[in-house]
Amino acid sequence: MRELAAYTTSTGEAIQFWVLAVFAVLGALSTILMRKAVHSALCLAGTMIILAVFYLANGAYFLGIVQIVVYTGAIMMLFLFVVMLVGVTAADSLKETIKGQRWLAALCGVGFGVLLIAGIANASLKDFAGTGKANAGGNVEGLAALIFTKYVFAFEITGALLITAAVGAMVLTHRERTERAKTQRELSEQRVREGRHVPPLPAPGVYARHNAVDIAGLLPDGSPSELTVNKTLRARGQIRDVSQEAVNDLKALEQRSADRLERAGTEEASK
Amino acid sequence: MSFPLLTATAALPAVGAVATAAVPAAKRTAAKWLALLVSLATLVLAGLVLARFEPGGDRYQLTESHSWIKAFGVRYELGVDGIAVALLALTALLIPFVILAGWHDADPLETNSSRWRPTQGFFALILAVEAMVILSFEATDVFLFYILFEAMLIPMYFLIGGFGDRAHAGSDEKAAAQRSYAAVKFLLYNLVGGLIMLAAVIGLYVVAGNFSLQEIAQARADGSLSMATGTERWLFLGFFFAFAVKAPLWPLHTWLPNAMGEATAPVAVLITAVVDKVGTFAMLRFCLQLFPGASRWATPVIMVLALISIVYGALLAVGQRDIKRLVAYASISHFGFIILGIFAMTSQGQSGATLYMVNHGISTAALMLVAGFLISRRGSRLIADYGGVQKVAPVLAGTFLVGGLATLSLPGLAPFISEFLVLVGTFTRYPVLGVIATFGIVLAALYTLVLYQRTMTGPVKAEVSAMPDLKVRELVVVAPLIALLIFLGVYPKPLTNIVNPAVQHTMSDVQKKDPKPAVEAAQ
Amino acid sequence: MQNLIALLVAAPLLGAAVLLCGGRRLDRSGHLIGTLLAAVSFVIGVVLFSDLLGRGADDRTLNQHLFSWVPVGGFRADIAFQLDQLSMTFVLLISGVGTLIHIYSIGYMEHDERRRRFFGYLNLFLAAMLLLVLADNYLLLYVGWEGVGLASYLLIGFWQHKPSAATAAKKAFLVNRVGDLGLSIAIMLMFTTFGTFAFGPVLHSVGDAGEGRLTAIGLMLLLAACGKSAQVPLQSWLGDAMEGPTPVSALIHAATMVTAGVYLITRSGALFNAAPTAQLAVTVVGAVTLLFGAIVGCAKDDIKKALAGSTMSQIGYMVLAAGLGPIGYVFAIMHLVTHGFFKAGLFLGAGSVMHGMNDEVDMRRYGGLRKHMPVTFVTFGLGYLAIIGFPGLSGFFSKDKIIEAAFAKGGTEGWVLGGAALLGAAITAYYMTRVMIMTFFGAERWRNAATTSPDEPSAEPAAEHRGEHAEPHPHESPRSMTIPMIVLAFGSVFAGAFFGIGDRFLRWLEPVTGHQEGNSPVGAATVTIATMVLLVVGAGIAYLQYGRRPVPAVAPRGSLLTRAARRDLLQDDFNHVVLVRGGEHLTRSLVYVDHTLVDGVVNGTAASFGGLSGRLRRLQNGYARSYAVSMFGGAALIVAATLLMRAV
Amino acid sequence: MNPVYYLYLAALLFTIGATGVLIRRNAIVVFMCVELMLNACNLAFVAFSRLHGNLDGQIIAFFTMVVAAAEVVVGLAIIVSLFRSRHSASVDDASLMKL
Repeated sequence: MRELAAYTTSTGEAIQFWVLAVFAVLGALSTILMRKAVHSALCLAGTMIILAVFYLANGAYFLGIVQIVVYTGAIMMLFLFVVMLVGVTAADSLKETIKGQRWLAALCGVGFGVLLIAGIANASLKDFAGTGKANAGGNVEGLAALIFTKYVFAFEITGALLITAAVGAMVLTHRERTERAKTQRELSEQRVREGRHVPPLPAPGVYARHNAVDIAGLLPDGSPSELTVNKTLRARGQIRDVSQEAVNDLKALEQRSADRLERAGTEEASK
Repeated sequence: MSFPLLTATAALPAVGAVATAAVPAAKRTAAKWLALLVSLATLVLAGLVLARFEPGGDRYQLTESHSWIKAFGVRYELGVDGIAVALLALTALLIPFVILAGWHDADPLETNSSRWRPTQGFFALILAVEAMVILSFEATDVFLFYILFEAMLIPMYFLIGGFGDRAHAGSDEKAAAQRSYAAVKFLLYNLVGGLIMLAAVIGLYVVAGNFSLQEIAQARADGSLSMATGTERWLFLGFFFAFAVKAPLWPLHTWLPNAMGEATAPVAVLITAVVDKVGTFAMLRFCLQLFPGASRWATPVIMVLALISIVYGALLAVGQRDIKRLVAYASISHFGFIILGIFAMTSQGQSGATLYMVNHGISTAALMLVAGFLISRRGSRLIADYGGVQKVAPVLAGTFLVGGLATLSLPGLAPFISEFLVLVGTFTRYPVLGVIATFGIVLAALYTLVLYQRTMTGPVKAEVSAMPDLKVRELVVVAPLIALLIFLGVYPKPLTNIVNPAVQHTMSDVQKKDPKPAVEAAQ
Repeated sequence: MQNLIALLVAAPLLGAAVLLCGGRRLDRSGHLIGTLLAAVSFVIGVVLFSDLLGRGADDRTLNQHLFSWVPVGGFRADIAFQLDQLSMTFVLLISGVGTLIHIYSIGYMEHDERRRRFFGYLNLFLAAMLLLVLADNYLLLYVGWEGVGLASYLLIGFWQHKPSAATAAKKAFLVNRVGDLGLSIAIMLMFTTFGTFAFGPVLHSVGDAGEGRLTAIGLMLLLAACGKSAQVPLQSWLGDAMEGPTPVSALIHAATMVTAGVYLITRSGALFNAAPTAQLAVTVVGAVTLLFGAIVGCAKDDIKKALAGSTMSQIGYMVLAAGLGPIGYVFAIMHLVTHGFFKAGLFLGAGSVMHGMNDEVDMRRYGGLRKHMPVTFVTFGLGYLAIIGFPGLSGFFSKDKIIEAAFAKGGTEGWVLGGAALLGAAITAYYMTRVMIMTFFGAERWRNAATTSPDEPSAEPAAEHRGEHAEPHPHESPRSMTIPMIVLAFGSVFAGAFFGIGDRFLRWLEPVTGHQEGNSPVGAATVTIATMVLLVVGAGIAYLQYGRRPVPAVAPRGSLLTRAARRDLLQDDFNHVVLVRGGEHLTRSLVYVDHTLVDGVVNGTAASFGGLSGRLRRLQNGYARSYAVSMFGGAALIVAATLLMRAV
Repeated sequence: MNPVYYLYLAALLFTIGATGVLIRRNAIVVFMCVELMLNACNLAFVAFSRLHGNLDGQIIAFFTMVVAAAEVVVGLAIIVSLFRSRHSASVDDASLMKL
């Protein structure tokens, strides 16, 4: 492995690169194209893992591990967490609202990419000094030496930055409760006062075939009632309504039972 | 390193402004007195400057120089020549009168307003303007001057927009609207000029490599710094435009009547007698010194414009129905004279122009302040609303008449000398222009006397029949000004002694000599 | 001794300052202070005069240099005085007559609550006028010149509550300003020509300058003289100036100020001598004016305006004489002095009459007053005889000389000018006789003062006061008024003889003005006789018109000329139509232009900028992502730039 | 093969990320795209460290990660509070420069 990242690049690495690079790009693309944040997050995580592999391949073993642990492990999970908080399946439409934004974005993106690649292309990077010598004393040790000597101040400052970030996050998200929580009694009184739906909300899923909480109960005329579904689900637009055929075979069922009753009645009459 | 007198002269009012602004809302009178005392102290300092200044001595005296922005070679450089000293003295002299005249202009209308503190603001702003104007007269660093030139717009803007006449033709909302229009107009005009000047300032830096007026002028004089003709002309135009807006020169004058019409009389005096002088002063100090060639090149056009200003301003003054606007247009005509004198490039013309700046300051102050007193009594700016005041308030009418006579530059009063010098200076080089300009004196007589006749004489109008005569405070404001007008009219030597050497320097900058009389030329 | 000169000016100036700034506490004593200081300056004048007489004829010039006034480059104006025979003559005339008129005013203005102010103005006038004649350079003269203009402005408009007075005052000042235009241009021309404008240097180095320049200067000076001395075409203000109190008319608009023009021309004699064209112009103006004034004088029914017309024409004589050059200067000044006496006397008489007639000025409402105010009658009569040039009285000597000189000009000019002068003499006799008869003889038309006044523009002041008293009670004026009249009467009787006989005046002035005998084509005797004849004719016609027939209380419509003359020969109408109306339209349109065009252009640009910024503002839609796009684009550009740089 | 291809890949990912930032409205996704860009940079750094044969590149990448972590923490906190206040995580809803 150490040799692998050394002065030359083996065909193995080449194959690895070409295979994984494709996936990395696909992951990136799907990150920005998936409609649901969760999927984006997962795709991104995938890309990151691939990147971690590339780090390793480039002899940055420490970074590779850190990439997996910190990024994929911590940061992406944090993302997912927030996504859940905001709503897992809440898919935002990819329809562009700002006029011309998408075209401009595409234009800039393409142009920028072309420029970068062109820049790299006309840079003379034929021969390269591998990380062999640098990693001679072990990659982690090498990094450690640098961090605690050359970059020590930067390191310290970064620590300070992390602390600040943590505190900042707390400050931003933490809400001080200004007034004591309302008791149930007060709440009910308030409801009455506001004349909002005084009795408890109707229960969902009132039919034997599905008693799931995400099924709206039907009003007497057979139309589904939003009220019966839990607020969060409503917010996420996750109400599965009673599909029409369900209503139809309900009718069919009644029909059949009615027929049977009828037939029974006639048999009685024939006897 | 002696005592930095110039800095002190400018710093004192600045500090005073802060102090005045800091006076608690309840202590209005205290703020007024504080402002007055500060301005008087400034006057004393200005007197010191005047005393320490030797007319025969170096061109720039009492110089101070400290490094400020090393990267661009910007220095905090002060120094005064005769012209600057004269104008500095004028400014320091006028401000106390302005403050005294505006004593009640900024009293809040409703007394119970505890948080709203217009009075402090008013006087603080006046002092701020004084500080900046004085410093701009002293600055010999182009960049420093530019900053002040622009910065003084801010307090002026608030003074114009924030404090209008109590007494107003038309409803209050309408008045307020007109006022803010005037203020914005003032600001925009001067800002545009300032921006163009900024470009020129940067250009100058690119060409010259530093901002020090003395160094650049020196280098220009001994030829070590040569500009391409085109460059010089562009830079000159950049500077001149800004100054012409401030001065104001036709056709860039239209902001002045609005500003002076809407502002209270003391503020109007501040505009025309103090702030605008910076423009004409800067023409003398910067345009002519830094770009002599371009100045000579542009002279014909500028002379014609100045001529137009003279006649045009006078004619419009005749046509005005509003006392303050009338004075404003008269001022435009007078600024025409000043610019005419500056660019006549004769020692008479330029000395005359400098004297003119001082005298016009005093005379307009006298006329405008008295007009302000008049307006504050009747509550209208329209000439038609007055009549027969002379019978009711003879002293007011008398002072008004003297102010008017000064405006039409009656011999024996200070403005006559300056105006005649300008005319002679112009005539010696451009006879035709000189003659045309002379017609200005007839028009001046026309608008002044028409104003006096319509307001002061004739049968007493009912509205003015109960008009009180000048109060002590107002007399204290007007009397010294009139005395000064008469004194300088009879014995202007102190002023000319200071001004002449400076003018000689300028003349040598532009490499011009007075034309010889025909008789000597013939021999 | 020469240090006294300044005091001549200083005394009345002090008086003016004290009286005008003194405030009400001086109301009691004001008139006394004023009179006293006027007298002081007269006394000083006499002292200096005796000193001059004591000297030889050639060093009768005193100079006093107070301080350098405006020194700028080659431009040097000093506050310096020069007292020579010419100035001396004026000093005595001004301060003498001035003092008398101060005394007269004590009585005349007794009932005016603003008397203190009046005397302050009078003193101011004296100071300015003395400064005018004592200055030793043109700029200082200019100060005095405008100073008297100011004083006359203040005095004409003294009764400011009368709109007519205020207007007249303004008009006077403005017309004078036009004249001053000439003076200041003349001074500039002198400066560019000689490099100085002090009398001495200029007049000595006249020889070095080209005639063109000199002519220009001369014409400009003439313009100035026209303004101040009410010569055609700038004479229109004098008639209206009669709105002022009568003493003012007597002092300023008869005796002293209006003669300043003559002084100016005489003082610049050397210059005019070198510019014949200018001289010719002067003579023409003089001749035209003397006829113009005379004709106007014939038509006026307002006694003061009639006298004003005669003043105009008398000054026309002086200007004519001054224009004749060395042969005329002395007589111009001589006539000036004598005219100062009798015209002042006449005006004071008129004032006294008005005083007795409740400020009635319309001669058609006078008549038969000789019984009621004998002193006035006598003094006025003597003045009358003097002005028409009755043999032996002062007018005779001075005017006669001028007519002779006019003929002596020689050539057709001589004949024309002389003829004009003669004709003028005849008309003078006519209108003065008319005034005399209408005022003091004939029926007492004021007895039944009920009929309306003739509708004549010059009659408003009368109209103002009419109706206050149904019928006036003519009475002799108080002594303070009569004494000056008597003194002036003496002057008008004997001054001429005193000056003329033995050429005293000639010898006195000659060193300054120079003199040469003209060779008249017609002998002096002929001229005198001709004058006499015409005089009798003119007086006779007047007698036939007004003495024999009763004077109608309402002016008859009269011939075209008469009507024109009543309206100052349409001068005012011309001014009104051309200058006033035109000016108004011009200013109006300019105001409009300033609002729409000049302002509009700028506002237009401002508006267009506003529109542009309005468009640009759309870019700032607040969407973070569109900002991000621009950032990203910028980044791309930067990359491109760097790449390009490295490529290059 | 030459490690310079890693650079091409990095450039590609970076561009994709940037484009994503521009076209996505969901703040969280936008954030992910930012992360993607950061990672692309990291990859470039690592590749460079290999090219130059010293570890400084990796150090920088390391710091980048740390800073990225901090940034994500704060950013997500902001998003959460934003969501609380207006029940949406769309960046376009925050177009008024105020909450």
